[in-house]
Amino acid sequence: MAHELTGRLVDAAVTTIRNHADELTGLDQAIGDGDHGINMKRGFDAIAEAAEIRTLPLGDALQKAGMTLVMKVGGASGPLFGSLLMAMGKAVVGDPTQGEQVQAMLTEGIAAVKKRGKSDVGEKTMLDVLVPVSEALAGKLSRHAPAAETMAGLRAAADAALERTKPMKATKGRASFLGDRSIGHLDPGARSSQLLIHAVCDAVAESLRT
Amino acid sequence: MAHELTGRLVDAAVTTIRNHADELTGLDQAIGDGDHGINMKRGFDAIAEAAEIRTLPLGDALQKAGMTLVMKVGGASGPLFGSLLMAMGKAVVGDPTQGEQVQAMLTEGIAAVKKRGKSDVGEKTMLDVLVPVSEALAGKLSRHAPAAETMAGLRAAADAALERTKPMKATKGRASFLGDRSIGHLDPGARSSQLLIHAVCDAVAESLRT
Amino acid sequence: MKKFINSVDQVLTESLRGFGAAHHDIVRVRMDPTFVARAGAPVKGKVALISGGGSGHEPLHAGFVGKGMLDAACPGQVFTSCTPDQMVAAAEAVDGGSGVLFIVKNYSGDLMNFEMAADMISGDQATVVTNDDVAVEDSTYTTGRRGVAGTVVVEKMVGAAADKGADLAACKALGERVNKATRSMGVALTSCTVPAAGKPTFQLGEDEVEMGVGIHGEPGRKRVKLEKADAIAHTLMSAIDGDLKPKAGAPHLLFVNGFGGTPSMELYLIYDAARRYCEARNIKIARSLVGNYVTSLEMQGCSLTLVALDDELIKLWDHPVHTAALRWGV
Amino acid sequence: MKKFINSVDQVLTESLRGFGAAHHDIVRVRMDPTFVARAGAPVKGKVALISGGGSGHEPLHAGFVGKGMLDAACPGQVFTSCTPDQMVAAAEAVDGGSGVLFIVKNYSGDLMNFEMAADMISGDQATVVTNDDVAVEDSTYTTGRRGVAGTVVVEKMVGAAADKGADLAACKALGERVNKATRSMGVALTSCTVPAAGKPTFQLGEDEVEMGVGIHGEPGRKRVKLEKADAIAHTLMSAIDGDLKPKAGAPHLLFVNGFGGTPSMELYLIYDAARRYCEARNIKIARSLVGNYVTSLEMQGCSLTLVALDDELIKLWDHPVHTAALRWGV
Ligand SMILES: Nc1ncnc2c1ncn2[C@@H]1O[C@H](COP(=O)(O)OP(=O)(O)O)[C@@H](O)[C@H]1O
Ligand SMILES: Nc1ncnc2c1ncn2[C@@H]1O[C@H](COP(=O)(O)OP(=O)(O)O)[C@@H](O)[C@H]1O
Ligand SMILES: [Mg+2]
Ligand SMILES: [Mg+2]
Ligand SMILES: [Mg+2]
Ligand SMILES: [Mg+2]
Repeated sequence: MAHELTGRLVDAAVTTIRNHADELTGLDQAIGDGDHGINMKRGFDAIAEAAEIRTLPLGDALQKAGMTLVMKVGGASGPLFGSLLMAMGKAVVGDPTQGEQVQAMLTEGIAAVKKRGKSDVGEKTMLDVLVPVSEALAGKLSRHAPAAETMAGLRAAADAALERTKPMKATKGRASFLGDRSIGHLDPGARSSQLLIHAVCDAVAESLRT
Repeated sequence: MAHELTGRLVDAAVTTIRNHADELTGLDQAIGDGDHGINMKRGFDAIAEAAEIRTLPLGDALQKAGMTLVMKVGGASGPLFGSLLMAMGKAVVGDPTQGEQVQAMLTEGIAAVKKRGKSDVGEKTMLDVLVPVSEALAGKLSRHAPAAETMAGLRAAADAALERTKPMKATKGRASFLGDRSIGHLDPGARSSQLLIHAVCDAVAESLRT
Repeated sequence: MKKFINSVDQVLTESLRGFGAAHHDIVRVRMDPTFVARAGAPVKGKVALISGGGSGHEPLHAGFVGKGMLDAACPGQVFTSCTPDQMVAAAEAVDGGSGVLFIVKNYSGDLMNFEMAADMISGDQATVVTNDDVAVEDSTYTTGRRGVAGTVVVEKMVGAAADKGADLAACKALGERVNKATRSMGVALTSCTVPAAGKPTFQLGEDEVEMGVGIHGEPGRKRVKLEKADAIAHTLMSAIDGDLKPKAGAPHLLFVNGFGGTPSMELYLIYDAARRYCEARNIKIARSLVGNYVTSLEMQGCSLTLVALDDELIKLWDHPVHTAALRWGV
Repeated sequence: MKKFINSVDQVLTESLRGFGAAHHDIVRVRMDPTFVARAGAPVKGKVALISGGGSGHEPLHAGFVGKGMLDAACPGQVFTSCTPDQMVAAAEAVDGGSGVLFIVKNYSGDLMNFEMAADMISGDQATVVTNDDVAVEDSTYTTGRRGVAGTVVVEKMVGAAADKGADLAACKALGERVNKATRSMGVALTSCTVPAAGKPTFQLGEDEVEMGVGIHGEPGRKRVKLEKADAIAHTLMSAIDGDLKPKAGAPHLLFVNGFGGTPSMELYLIYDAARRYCEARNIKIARSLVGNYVTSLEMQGCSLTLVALDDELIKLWDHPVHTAALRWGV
């Protein structure tokens, strides 16, 4: 059951990154160096190619996928998304479909990103999606919301958080070189994070239905 | 009287080249290297600046103007138009306003161009205007045509000769590198020659009226 | 997109293979993980210098591998920092027993990948981070300034010192000293096109330039109208000058760097303009470098770099160097 | 037109002034008449080598003035042959008593101006005309083939021979021999813009290339669709190959020349493609050169040059050279 979920999650993540690669690159052309979609696609293509990943338990799969990103992507997104997935994978101790477990994984993942990136919320990066989503998850869990509602809530939280990166001024990453000129654009890494949250929520929702 | 004519001729030649420099460059962009107008303008600007030229007898003025072109223009047109004018200037022995004298000057000038360019009529160059004009002059002289008619005839001959360069295939100069692709374009040096013939004819006609 | 390519996936591999074959007397190209090592490396007892980062800036860095400069370069994908495995493999291949100095341009991605590599390497190592681009405000709260053309100067100076036998700590200290003495700023007339993206990174009007552009086609300080070369040189030099605060009469290196698409004729013209700026302000130009050294693919534009020299740095600059792209004294 | 210029009339003067200042250790720039002479010229007893022609092909020719190559270069206006007074002045300045060899690219204008200069010079002199461009049909009834990138190879080889003491006749004979052993052909992805003209010399569609283009943006053999790099290299190499008829297994020089606007990454990629072409046909590549050497302002494109070598030519190629743009062995 967990392995089947791994396959679903891999497929969902790979598909959404492939489908949105050009858009992500376009966002990065505006305030970065125009490679974010190319980078993410190269990384998730490599994850798709590493066929054994989908056969592994989720914790191992995440670690392996994270290492694949680190070794194939480069740039800022390689170490950051790589560290995120590796830390999430390492944090798996129990049933990774349990809400509390997911919460712990996300917390560890975010901590790893902050450490690697020397960054925090409010700097117009992927953290500005990941952290609000994690907080939304905590809220849902504390209210024992049903899974379907939780998934919808996380999606909505990701969408809102992404939008909030637009008026932000970047202080980390390549967009920070722009100073005030970074204002008014979505952050590419925030967009890819939101896409991945959607993909995960959809895959989980799908799993619940079947 | 002769010196006054010198001034008129210089002004007429300089003016027409300046006015048509862009057009000449455009013609050279099509089948050459896009500098003919720039070259001719640089040369005739230098002639205009060398103020003493307009004060000299026509023979000396032509030689000096020719040498100015050689030293300022470069490219193919520098040596060719320079040699043309120098040889014409050297050929002056009598009254340079007499038809036979002009005929002799033109003959020498054309010979100098042929020698310098190792070229002859039919190769899609300035010679394809100069030679027909010289022949037209010979015709008018043999029929003792009045000066005004002669001028009109030379203009017409130059126009017709220029048009005939269009279907020619270049075998000399930079356009020859194009082979068959040179067909269908006016030769830039033929156009500048025709412009100069017009200018000279107009200046002479003007002189006759005043 | 008009480029000489077979497929966007293969650009880097084929280009590096060509580079390796054309300069087999100087370098060896290794693939998977990909790096370019000096022929004959490791050099026993010498500190090994490694640099790396996104491709598209050629000749940086592979063109500076060779005697008197780098021992290895790790080319990432176009405009994308290389990955840790490349750096680890390069370090293993060229470490001559006296440690490895990484020279890294100040970009989040580059730093993070080099940090991850550093975690995986057991031998002695140190890092110098270059950040010479005055187009960007320096601040400890942000990523700070970008590393651009001045990186070549750091690589040259430290390469010479390592060649003369300086140890790892001395090389690191020197690299930091040279970086502190170096300021750059660039301007773009046109955009570049990342092969995999297939379209220009940015759009400029027929009369616009991007002042303070980055070497990845990142936007700079502002978009302004195209001015005369003297005015452009003045804008760049006064930003550099104001930040470096050069000592009157002291020797400097003036470096005009082409971004890849600007002809040599214009680079020397800008050099002439920048030099006149310096002469008018008693900034003495003791050494010069003009050419395409840190490029942004086919971008038209250039950067100016000014380096405050002293006797030691002049000697290091003049020290023999034999690489694909920089060569003298050997 | 987007260029770093102050005024179209001053481009050449300012650029040369910058070149002279940046390379004061190698050259001296003289104005009115304008020429670039090797620092320390004349070299007593050595045959003096002079080349010249239109500007816009930098580093050709001024970038090749220096030890082991040219003694002087005469830069004309952009794409316009220099004038006789420049050549006369240069010859007077660098003739070391053993005569002057003019290296001239085969264009009507260049030939005529050099002929006029020759008429004005009293000392010993000879001329080598280069015509390596196979894009143009060779015929005694026409101007014949153009001299393009191969001119650098002639200048390098003859420069080495003169440096080693060859006399004027030997230098001329060698120049003609190298020219005969050399074939080139180019392709343009974009046009160049002559500063004084202000607009591109030609227009190409987004998917078109000019196959066989000249180094002044002259049209070539034909306009074709942009193909993969391998196919382009194949077209160029097979035209060269078919004309040069290289001896299987004999050593060759493969030279990829950028036209000014093409990034180094693509030039090495084309080198890789051309090299694979050669290897498949047992054309042995003994020496290589890749870079912007004979440019057409900012044109994107490149030319390939193949030179049949022998032991003597390899020695001459490897002979030390110290110029602004080509440097090794010293
Ligand atoms: N220090 C950082 N901390 C968190 N996220 C960062 C940091 N630096 C960059 N990012 C994220 O990475 C994204 C850019 O990734 P990408 O374009 O692939 O790498 P690069 O900037 O090296 O070209 C940014 O949009 C941002 O979300
Ligand atoms: N060998 C030649 N004989 C006669 N005229 C020639 C010859 N070569 C070139 N021309 C003329 O010169 C013109 C080109 O002049 P220009 O563009 O100024 O020089 P370049 O060809 O050196 O750029 C041609 O249009 C042609 O009329
Ligand atoms: Mg990016
Ligand atoms: Mg022309
Ligand atoms: Mg990047
Ligand atoms: Mg010309």
